Amino acid sequence: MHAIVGENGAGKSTLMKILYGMQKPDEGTIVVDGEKVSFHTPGDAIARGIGMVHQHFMLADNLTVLENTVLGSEKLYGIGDAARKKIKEISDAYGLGIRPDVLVEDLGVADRQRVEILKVLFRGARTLILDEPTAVLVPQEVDALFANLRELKSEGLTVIFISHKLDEVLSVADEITVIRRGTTVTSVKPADVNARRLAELMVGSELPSPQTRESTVTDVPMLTVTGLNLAAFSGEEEGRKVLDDISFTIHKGEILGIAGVEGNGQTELIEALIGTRELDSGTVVLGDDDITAWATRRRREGGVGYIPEDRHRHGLLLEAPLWENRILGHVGERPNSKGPWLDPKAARADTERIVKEYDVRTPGIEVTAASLSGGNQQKLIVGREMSHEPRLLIAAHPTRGVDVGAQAQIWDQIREARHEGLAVLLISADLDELIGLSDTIRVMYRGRLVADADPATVTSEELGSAMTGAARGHLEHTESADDASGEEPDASGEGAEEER
Amino acid sequence: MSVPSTTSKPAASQPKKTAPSRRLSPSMMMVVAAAGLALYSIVRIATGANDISSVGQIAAALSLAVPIGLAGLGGLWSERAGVVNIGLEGMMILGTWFGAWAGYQWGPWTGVVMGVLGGALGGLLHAIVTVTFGVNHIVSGVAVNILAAGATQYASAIAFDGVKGGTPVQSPNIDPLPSWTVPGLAHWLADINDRHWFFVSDLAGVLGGLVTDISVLTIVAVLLVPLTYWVLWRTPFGLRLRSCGEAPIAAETLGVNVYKYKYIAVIISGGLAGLGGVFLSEVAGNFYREGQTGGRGYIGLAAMIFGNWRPGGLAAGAGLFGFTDSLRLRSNDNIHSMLLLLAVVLALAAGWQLYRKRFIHSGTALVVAGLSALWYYSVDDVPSEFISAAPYLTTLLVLALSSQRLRMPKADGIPYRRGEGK
Amino acid sequence: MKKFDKDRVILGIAAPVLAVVFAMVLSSLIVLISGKNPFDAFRLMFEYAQGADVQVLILNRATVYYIAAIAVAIGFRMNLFNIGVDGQYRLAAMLAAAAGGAMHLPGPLHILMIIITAIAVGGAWAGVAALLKVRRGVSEVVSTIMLNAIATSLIAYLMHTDILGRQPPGSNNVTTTPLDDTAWFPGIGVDVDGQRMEVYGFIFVAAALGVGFHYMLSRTKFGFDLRAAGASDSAAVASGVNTKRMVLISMLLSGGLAGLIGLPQLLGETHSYGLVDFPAGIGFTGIAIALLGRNSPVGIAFGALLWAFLDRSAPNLDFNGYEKEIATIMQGLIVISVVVAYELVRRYGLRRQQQQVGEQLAQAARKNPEEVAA
Amino acid sequence: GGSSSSSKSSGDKGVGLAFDVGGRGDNSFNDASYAGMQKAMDEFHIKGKSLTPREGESEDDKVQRLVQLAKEGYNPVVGVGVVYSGAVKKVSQQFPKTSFAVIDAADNKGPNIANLVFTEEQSSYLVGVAAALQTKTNTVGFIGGVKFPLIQKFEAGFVQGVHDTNPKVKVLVKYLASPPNFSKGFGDPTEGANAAKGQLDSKADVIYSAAGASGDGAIKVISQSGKTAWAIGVDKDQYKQPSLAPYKKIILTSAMKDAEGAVYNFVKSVVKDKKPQVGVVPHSLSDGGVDYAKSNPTLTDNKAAVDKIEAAKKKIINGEIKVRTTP
Ligand SMILES: Nc1ncnc2c1ncn2[C@@H]1O[C@H](COP(=O)(O)OP(=O)(O)OP(=O)(O)O)[C@@H](O)[C@H]1O
Ligand SMILES: Nc1ncnc2c1ncn2[C@@H]1O[C@H](COP(=O)(O)OP(=O)(O)OP(=O)(O)O)[C@@H](O)[C@H]1O
Ligand SMILES: [Mg+2]
Ligand SMILES: [Mg+2]
Repeated sequence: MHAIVGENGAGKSTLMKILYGMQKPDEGTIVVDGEKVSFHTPGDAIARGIGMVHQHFMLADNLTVLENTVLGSEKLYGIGDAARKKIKEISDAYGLGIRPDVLVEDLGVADRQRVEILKVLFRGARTLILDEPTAVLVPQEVDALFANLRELKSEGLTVIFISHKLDEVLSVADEITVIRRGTTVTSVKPADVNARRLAELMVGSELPSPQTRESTVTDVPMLTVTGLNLAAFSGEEEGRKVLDDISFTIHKGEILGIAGVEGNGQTELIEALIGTRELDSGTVVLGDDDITAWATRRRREGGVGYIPEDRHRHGLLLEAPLWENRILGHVGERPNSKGPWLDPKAARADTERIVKEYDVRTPGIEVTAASLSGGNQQKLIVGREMSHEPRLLIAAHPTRGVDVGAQAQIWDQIREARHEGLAVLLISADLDELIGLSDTIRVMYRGRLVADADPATVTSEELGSAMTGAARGHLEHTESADDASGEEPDASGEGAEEER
Repeated sequence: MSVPSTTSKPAASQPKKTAPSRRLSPSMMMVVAAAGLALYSIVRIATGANDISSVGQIAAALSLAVPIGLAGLGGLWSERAGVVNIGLEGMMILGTWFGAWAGYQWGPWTGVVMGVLGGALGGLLHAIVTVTFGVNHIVSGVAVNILAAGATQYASAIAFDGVKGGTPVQSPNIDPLPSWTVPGLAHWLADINDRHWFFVSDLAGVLGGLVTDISVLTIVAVLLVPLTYWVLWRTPFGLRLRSCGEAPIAAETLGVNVYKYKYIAVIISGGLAGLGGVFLSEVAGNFYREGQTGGRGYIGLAAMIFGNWRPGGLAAGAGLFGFTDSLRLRSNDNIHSMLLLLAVVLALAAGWQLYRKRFIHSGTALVVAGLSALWYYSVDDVPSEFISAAPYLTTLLVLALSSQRLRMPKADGIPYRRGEGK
Repeated sequence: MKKFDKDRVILGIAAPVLAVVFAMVLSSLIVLISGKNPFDAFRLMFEYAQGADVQVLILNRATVYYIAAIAVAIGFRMNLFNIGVDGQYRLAAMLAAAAGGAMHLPGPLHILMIIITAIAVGGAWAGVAALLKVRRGVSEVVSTIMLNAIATSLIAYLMHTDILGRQPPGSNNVTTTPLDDTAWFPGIGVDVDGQRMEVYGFIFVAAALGVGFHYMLSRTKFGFDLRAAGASDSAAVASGVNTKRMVLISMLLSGGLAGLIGLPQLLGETHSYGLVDFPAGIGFTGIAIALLGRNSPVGIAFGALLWAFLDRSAPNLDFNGYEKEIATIMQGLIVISVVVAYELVRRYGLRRQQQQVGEQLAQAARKNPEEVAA
Repeated sequence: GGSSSSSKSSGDKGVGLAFDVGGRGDNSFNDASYAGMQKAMDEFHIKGKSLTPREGESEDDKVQRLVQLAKEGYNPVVGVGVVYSGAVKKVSQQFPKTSFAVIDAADNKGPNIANLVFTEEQSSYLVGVAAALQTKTNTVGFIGGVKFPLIQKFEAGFVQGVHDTNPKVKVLVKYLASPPNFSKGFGDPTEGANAAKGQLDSKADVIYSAAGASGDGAIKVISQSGKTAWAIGVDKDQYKQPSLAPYKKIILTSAMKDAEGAVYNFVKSVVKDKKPQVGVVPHSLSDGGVDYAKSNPTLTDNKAAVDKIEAAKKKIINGEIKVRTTP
């Protein structure tokens, strides 16, 4: 099991795509089983027994799991019952719990991740490439995944895997290669390094020092949410409650972290708060204003900042220049407009300021958002949202896919604003981020807030068990849960992870 | 009454993917169809417009639905592979022209082949522009329409002018393709239909229309609907093709040659639209005539969207359009009697909405029902202009009344480039 | 940064020019098939267009096309495909003509009333499609195709002589009541061989619409929202754009503008709507021109002029024994090749920009670590 | 397509002809006008030029076409069809020395405009008589291509002819399209075929279609229906039309309109007689401008019928019967 680590944009995915035949190298050789090969398409790589799980899901939502799995390899078992049988077989063998005939769009992220792995196994791959497979998983799921991988390894398969979570890398890899700006820096054994050293190898300089925690929480409520209810209106689960009686309060200067496996209502909660989804019932009060009936525009201009979970879909106009992206979402506010008119000049000037202050690495503000790397896009968004003195910031996965350096910057900015009385709703799959940043943590499961925890004491594993529905109420820290091997902390849990 | 139900069999057997909650079992569907036919029959008897379920009406509906359905199928193939095809009209024009050009010289079957190839040529052009060059699909389609119209007019002046029976805008006559009437049965059904009994005659009319004077191309076209369903949803080839319309980058990572499938799909799309064109110039008429397609390519596209990008649905859309179109063309009384049908259907709908406690919907339906009943009783003749508009109004009405949850292929219309997936 | 922009401008101009040349080469081949001389064909078209009278005709035609394409472009800018411009303008022109014929008002007011009627009718007809889309989820492609046909029927019905139509004695046409000359839109007189010809005064209205469209898009909050909704629906929604409202407004705008398409002819030339001879199909041409001009007011202006030129010089081909369809074929080829050329240039530009961004960042990064280390 | 040679300029170039939509090859009155022009060209040894429009064009396109002809020295210039009405009026003022004619419109006054009009209602009346005499089912049909006043004249005359002959006969009337859908109304055989089929199924056994090439579809369907049913052609003697040869047996008669003669006479008046026709130039039964066709033996062998039609014809000519022009 070989791990590859490196900064954002270091070239990890690119390297893997080359190994998988999706991109062509300018020069160099690839040797598989002692034989020199050259791949023109992924098909060639598949034929050589290479399989890849991509950083972003490569699934067709409107096709079934079965269809997604057999696609491209129909010759193996056809597209009918034989294939279905084979899928069941693999699924049972590795405990993947796959249901072949559901539409992929009805699956949660963890299930999708398993489908991706299934796709590879179905093709009988001998070499597995996993590009950041754990970014969206909770600790228990990560552990389950690694257990599967170890089993595969024991059967003689080769696994290459990429992750930004260095602890993970250290715990499972047999060897680690560090790359930086497209070249190999070094290869090390996990036993010879620790996480800090590894990070320094990646970044090429020292890491920022860990934060000091000081509470800025006041007792002035900024956001008060009472009794939010929302039922799914379409799809397989029509009528199921996706938000079930959600109530909470965020005070000025407080960061409320919400933990939860993706698909448990966080997205809907955000949508409800920014007003793109109409509630069945419940009220949302911001400061002294009841904003339940406000339209999105009014809410955003009334002091709700928003860092969306999917920046490409919700945060940016990729084909538009940076300065227009700076206007997005704040078109009615200074300096972007005066009355009904835009003020491009002022907007440009202010974009320059954001670029400088937030260290957005770009040669200018006329380039399109698409030409920035993800991390820099994220910094632009953070800068934009912070520029309008929000009273409430909704930050969803603010550092997802962002490298260590940029991550620290974004955290600093959030903390700084909190200091000045900002209330933050933080939603993140990165439990360390959640624990490190939040003043209070609540756990969301199946549309309900099922548990709360004190970030000062709680561990990721404890949170993880609540996120899978295994624990409820106030999570008290217990020493036994510190065991990093990842046993389920609460043996009486319902094993809800497999249930859907 | 439902012509749709006669041509949309595949819809019944589609897997539980779309609209999961409202699948009807086959026997339920039969019951619903029978109830519809009974209602229709009552209206027929009440209005005395016996033509509305006559053998001729059904046969005409079928033949008017065929070119639209073929164009729609063409659209389906293309859009299932992710290429929006507004160029169907142009491909259809190419079909009429090439079909006639080859047909009058070398016989109707050569005409069919050449017409399909002509349409496919239009498809190829569309594929080159959209797939290879990644241009906006609508631009390309519009250009195909312009080019096809210009090129065929130009070619007619060269190829047909001066030929015996031909003119610069019209080809010489083409020999007919074979068509059949099922002996005995057709006659017997027509006979029952002529008795104008309740229900039985209407059923006989429907069945009779399907066995009377059926052109070989009609049979081909009808078979192409389930065939398309089978190929696209039941074969590896179809799976790959659809994956290109849903998630081309994912397909690429699994070794699917997305370009190839898009090309194939768009070329087949053109071929199908071309076949629709051939139907016009060889079956519906017996020569090519400038402007003969009359916008049927666009209607085909509309039928496909109406049918939610599914073969059964599009057959229903084409059937509905063909049905009202033939009602309109055959007799003015037909449309007049439809006013009563509309009133009855809306009254029923109003009752249903009342039952579901949607009072505003119910009220609206009731008012419209009243108005159309009033209209029916106050005039003997609907102005001919409204008769001309009937198929379009009906389509719009059906769409407005049935709630639409359109589900187009996810990557439909989005330019795809190999190797640019992240 | 400046440098890219200059390159972009050069590429932006070179691309369509090369594409037009390419289209001409292809058309030449097609002319050759019929055994005629393509150069003669082009010469005939260009020579003919030298005439002042033909130039007036080209401008007039371009005016109409320009309005049509702008109407279509508004929809396209937010990913709405308004195929219904054709029906919208015919219905609007007919009702505006009827209303104008019934009114007797002083000059500018009369014209104003007619314009308002046309905008209202065009907008209302497009509004039907918009409502169906917003309320019932009906695709605007389908509904506008249907509404075009329904408009045709409605016009024919309303033009019954006992409703709004009248049949001049001896004529086989049906028209609306001719407009008083207070409603005649003054044109710009041009003297052609002692004969007075008029450039539609509406050309100024069209130009104003273009400028308005440009400012609306680039300088207003509304325009920004419109573009955002067109560029990314999801991002627009998150930014607070109410897409349903946007669909409604842009469809109404598109239809309202469509309502103006028939007015240059109506107010500047025919002064009544003729059932048989009022021009049809301009909406479809508008789609092609909007796409050719890439939905930008300036691009559309060039597109409209080019299209009008081809339209107006085609008769000279016919006159000299060439097939006039050559012009139609050229129009199709030009659309394809211009758009392909733009796409190639765009892709090239994007790649270059990314590379430049990458290089500049890499340079910056190379300097940085040294500073840190120091 | 252009026609004949384009001679060098100077003086009179010959006849200029601007077609209606559909242009040459419509097997209908564009072709007939063209034939008239050809005849004049041959006879008077002059040249000529014909130009074709596009569908949906606007008035200034027509103006442009006429101007081009007049400017290049063509004289006379003929606009074929109602649509040239306004254009001819404008251009005639611009070229006072050129003689203009417009076919099918009578509302243009001017010292150099001839309005060549036809009393289609009269010929339609006569074929109506024929239809009423031929029907066994007492039901006949009329199919109009596009509903506008010109075609409604055909309907009016036909219906009157039928009812004057036998009031018990029912006339089914069907229009295929509304303006501006001329290509659908006049150029779509599918439309004509289905309309005819519908009328046949409603028991009509004589169907008169005034629908251009759409009518060809009707004729084909009638001939293939397996019933004893008849078609009545329009504009020229469709019994003799080559493209309809396979079906000619069932083409009972046709309501003819001598556009050929009208154009020829007009050109003659300008070129030969040097006394150009101006004002309204009617072509009616009395001068053979319109008539019914006597080619099909089924009709001509039926002496009684022919006599009755001829009697009606006389009455119309001498004014005893006034044929309506609107339904
Ligand atoms: N073909 C290329 N040549 C040179 N530079 C390129 C090329 N393509 C992209 N770049 C540059 O690479 C940078 C990052 O692009 P990309 O978004 O792919 O990064 P990433 O690895 O996803 O980063 P992140 O982890 O922050 O999301 C950009 O600055 C872009 O301009
Ligand atoms: N052919 C190329 N030439 C130059 N640069 C390229 C080329 N292909 C990709 N790049 C750039 O190289 C960088 C490497 O991106 P890659 O996606 O491999 O990063 P990564 O290490 O996977 O980062 P992340 O952690 O964000 O996933 C990106 O900035 C990308 O835009
Ligand atoms: Mg990566
Ligand atoms: Mg990345």
